[in-house]
Amino acid sequence: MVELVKEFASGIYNLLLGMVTTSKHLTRHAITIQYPKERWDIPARSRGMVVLLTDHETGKLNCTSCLLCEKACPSGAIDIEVFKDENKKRHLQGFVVDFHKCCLCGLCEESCNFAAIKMATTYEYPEWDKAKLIYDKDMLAKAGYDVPYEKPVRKKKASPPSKKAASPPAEIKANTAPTSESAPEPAPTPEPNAETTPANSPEAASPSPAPESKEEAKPIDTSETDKSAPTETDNSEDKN
Amino acid sequence: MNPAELTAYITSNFSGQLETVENDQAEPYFIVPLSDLVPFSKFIHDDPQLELNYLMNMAGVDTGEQFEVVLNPCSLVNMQRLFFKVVLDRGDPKFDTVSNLWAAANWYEREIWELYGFEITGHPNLKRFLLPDDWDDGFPLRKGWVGKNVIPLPEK
Amino acid sequence: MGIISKLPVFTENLPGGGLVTTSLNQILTMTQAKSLWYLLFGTACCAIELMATGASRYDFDRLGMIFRASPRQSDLMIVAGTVTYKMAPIVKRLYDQMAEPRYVLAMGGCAIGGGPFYYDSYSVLRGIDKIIPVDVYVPGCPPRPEALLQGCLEVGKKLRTQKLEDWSGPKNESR
Amino acid sequence: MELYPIFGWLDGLLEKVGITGPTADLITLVALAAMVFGLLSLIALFLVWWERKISAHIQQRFGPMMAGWHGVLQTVADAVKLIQKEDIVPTLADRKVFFWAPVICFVSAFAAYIVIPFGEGLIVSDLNIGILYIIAITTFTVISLLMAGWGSNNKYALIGGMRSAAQAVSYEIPLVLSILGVVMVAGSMSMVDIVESQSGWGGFRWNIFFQPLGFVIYLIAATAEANRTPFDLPEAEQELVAGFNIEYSGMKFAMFFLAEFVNMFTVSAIATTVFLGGWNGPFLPSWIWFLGKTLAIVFLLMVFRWSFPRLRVDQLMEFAWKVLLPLAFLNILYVGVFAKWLNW
Amino acid sequence: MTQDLHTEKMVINMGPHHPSTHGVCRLILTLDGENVVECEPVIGYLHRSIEKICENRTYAQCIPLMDRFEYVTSMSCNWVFALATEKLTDLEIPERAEYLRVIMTELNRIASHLLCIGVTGLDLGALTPFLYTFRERELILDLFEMTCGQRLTYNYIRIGGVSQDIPDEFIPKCREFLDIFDEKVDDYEKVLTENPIWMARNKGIGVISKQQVYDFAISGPSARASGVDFDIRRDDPYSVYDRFDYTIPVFEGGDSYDRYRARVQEMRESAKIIGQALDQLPGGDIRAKVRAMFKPKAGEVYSRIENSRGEMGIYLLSDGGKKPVRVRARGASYNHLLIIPEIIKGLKIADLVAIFASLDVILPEIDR
Repeated sequence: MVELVKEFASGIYNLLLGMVTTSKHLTRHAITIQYPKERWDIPARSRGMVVLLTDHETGKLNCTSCLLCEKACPSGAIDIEVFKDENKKRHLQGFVVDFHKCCLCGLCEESCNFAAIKMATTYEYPEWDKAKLIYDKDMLAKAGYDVPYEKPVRKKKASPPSKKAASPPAEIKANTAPTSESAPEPAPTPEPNAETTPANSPEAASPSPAPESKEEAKPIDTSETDKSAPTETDNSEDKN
Repeated sequence: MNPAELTAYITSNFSGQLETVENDQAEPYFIVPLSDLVPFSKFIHDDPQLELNYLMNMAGVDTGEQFEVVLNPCSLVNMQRLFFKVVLDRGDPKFDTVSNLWAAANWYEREIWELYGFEITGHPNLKRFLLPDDWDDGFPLRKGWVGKNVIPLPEK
Repeated sequence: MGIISKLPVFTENLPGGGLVTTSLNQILTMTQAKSLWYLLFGTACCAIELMATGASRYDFDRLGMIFRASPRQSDLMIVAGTVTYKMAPIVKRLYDQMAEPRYVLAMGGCAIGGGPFYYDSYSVLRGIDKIIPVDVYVPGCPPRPEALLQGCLEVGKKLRTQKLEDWSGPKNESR
Repeated sequence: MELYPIFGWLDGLLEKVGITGPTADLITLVALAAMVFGLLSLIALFLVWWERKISAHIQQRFGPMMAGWHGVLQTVADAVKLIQKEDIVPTLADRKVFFWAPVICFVSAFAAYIVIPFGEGLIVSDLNIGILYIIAITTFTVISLLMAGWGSNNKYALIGGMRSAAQAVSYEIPLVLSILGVVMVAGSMSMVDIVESQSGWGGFRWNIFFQPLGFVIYLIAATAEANRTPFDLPEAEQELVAGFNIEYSGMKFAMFFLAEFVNMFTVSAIATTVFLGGWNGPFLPSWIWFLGKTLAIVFLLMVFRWSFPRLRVDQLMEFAWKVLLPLAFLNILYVGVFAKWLNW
Repeated sequence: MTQDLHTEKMVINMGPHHPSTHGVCRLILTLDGENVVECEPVIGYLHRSIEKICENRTYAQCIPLMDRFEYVTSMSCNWVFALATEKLTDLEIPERAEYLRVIMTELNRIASHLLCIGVTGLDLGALTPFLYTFRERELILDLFEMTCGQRLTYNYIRIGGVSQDIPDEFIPKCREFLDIFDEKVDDYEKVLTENPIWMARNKGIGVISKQQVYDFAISGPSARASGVDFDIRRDDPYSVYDRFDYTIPVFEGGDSYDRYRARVQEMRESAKIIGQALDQLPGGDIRAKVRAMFKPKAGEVYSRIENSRGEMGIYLLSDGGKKPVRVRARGASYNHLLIIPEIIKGLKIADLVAIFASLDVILPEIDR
């Protein structure tokens, strides 16, 4: 009997405790973000969309059509069309990212050695029409026009006007040895670069964490490259 | 018992033929003849020294050359692990059920039956459960299988 | 359709009926947009984000969206996640069971076009638009809750472009 | 029929126009019914919004924000939208039963308001069996739920309907018994008499102070009657998808939905009338007291809903028959003894 | 006369679209009134053929797919696959990476348990705890997004390490979270644990005996609630788990209530582990040197880790090429769903919901 009463009393007490706990929250402030009006600070690393980056100096895409991202993509969402001219130079003809298939894993960004493809934080791109979710080169470039990025350290700025100068170093080829057929042909000989060689060793050229630390890399970038780099970072900061 | 002792214990105490495979994993590895699957399972399940009473995993394998069934029992009493497999006849893949020893094997075997098409004698409930009921497109996990609905990843 | 759909036919014949119809149309579509009850239906990863969107931080209720477990009472079907061939007939049936006007939002890559399972998969339906009409596609894998909210607002926008007269509910027999 | 000020005013108006006699009575009645209906619809709309707001704030979110100021028009939008929705009748449903279920539910929910005194003199009809009438009429809801469950030809709906019938039958008894204690004290079944028996003491001679046990029993049983968590088994979303209303869409669903909230208001209003002294209270106008008390009970029911898990169906029955019923009898015994002794 | 009175048995399809089947599972129930006479699960509505797809992907590409193998604890999925390949390769994992893996996986374990407890509440009709648990879950997801850019499918733990180092603000934010977390768990417990309705709904429901744990290969909190003291983190150690001081909660009842309590306890323990890991977090590399086209040695391995539901394992067969020959993913829910027909007999539908929720059955793990 005593047990029963005790149990009953503790039951009532705990029911009340639950009600008090919930009622207490009535007075607390809501944690809701009122989405269209307020926006959440999206972390810089957030992966929302694949974009192509543009070099603001030259107005051209950073992409060298090395096809690494296409190979890295686990869902086959990237489709690159390359046109080889008579000098066996590679020109980017088409670049399609199919957001029907893209799983936003970020492997394409990691595989890229030229800061050409990036996961932007954009997340609002719903469409009424399914076909519009297949982004072609221009759309991707437009989406990525304002996206800040830092050039990979290894990139030599010797000849800024020509993007082809910074063609893939030979190490990349070694990297993708099994399918070297499609590996890019370095048109001009890559300039040997003292500080970049370690970073370019076959092992580290794979998705390497080093260029990921976005904010820190910027100053290094500007200090190591010559006159062209500061303007570029300025550019990208202006846009933001 | 460490893996070496365990291997020794099992080979000395089990009457059938066992093939021990050397590998650098921390667990003994056996290839059991197909006919000895159930006796061996029974032995390791019931032996008081082993008591491998917990079937972690059971998988059908098609290596391209041969069909195998891999079993990974483990003991929750003395925390030992074992890795053993049987090689099936490629022409007539068939093995006896172990689901009366480890109840967990029930679904593992059902899945193997469904996705690999290995025949399992004595299984209590062989019914399709992963694929659609009206599936008539073969056994998808076999190597070289090409299904009607599959679009292969373009070679890049 | 309820009785309301017959109203425009009636008002059109009145003097100044065009104006009445237009404003009526506006009011009715606005109420629809403000009260999109969604079907609690998730299959895969996106379902977790769908739940997160319903939770405190993003709060579907703010937009007037509450979940209904029964398709009869829901206006918006958020297909959250992968749809397999085994699941496809059920998705179709759920859509058929919904009452007009009904809208479909495809959430995430898998629902839009198969996502990472497009290639090499023997069991994934490549896009739910093969079985049901889709109004808005929200890409992402899974989309952020904000993206989903944006998609729902987009559904609201889309349905406001519709005319009352257009809503002649298909008489589907398989209900 | 006692004519309250509002009746008099209407009658006067009609006399001026030149309508007298039975026609005038009829018009008055219809007008009154429309008023009650309008008021209740307003209240129901408000309650839906309020519930959503309270649940939201308990859960640290905002609730409806987009329709009107802080979403006050949300329920209106919902209602208008529901009217637009297609009205589906499942092919294999029992059409007549399917059609009448929401109507009966809706009507019975509203019919109870004939005898509820919203304030001093604000009652449609002061029946001398008022409380009995309410109990009888609210029970119709159960029939409608059972009809909905049967008529839908859906197994989940059927289970929901059966559950609701079993539940209502079980909880009706403690509910009536707890009210009986008050009736014994008041010596009348008329709602006005019950309220008036609690006047005095500066407006604080409420039954809850004399019969706290009765009040608790009533509250629990009323929660069950109104199908609210922790007793919302008929439409247990997680077990039965949506319970009895699983096949209903559009306006019919709106009827069920509104009736649910009207029912909640009804049980709270009865609790106010019977236990909290109705319109009695100092200083403020009577209807404010009544509404305030009722909304307080509604608030309590809402906090219940958002705090507690749901009982299982057999536990629900056990609780009704093994706990509530003996307690209700105990309460009657106590009231009988003390009423005689203290001569309340 | 009374012999003639009998009720008709009703066959009811619970799912695939049902709010409390946690995904797309269909249970064919034979009911006698409200009592479940028979229950037959039908799965496969989410069978996405991940195993087949993995056979056509490189090892690095398998990891995003593994995210989707069990999306509630994607970190564990990433890890168990990485662990399997590492076992075949003899990679030396940097210590910092190991610690980061532990931190992330334990955070993910908390997130998963929060989901489970919230959903259990939801299934039993208590809606508010669900919202509370999701509130805290969002904080964890913030940490994840800050680190690896995604909220649910992380692709963070890679072969040989982790993909990115944590940002600077991670550690203070994580500590902030850990500081408030205990108090928040108290909140849920106030609403649920001792609540008489909660106890009535969960106590003595779905009792799994010790023998059944062995037979059906039940693992994780569900096994520990049945008195089997088994935790892979301790009994089959991997990574740096031996460096932390934590207890493994074991309960004897084996019912839904104990499973719930085990999870609550485990969340607190996980929080402890994260605290210690943050204290001990060493500097250094976060990733071993791995070739872009990673090729493990030929061989086969079964590796397993403890995720929030129990044992998660990967059987991996490699022929030394760049693609795996066979990947079999084993999830704990597979066995947990298998046991439901055994323990549900004679109980009510409402109990089925409680058991389903308390075993934390998640369908992708079963269907893959």
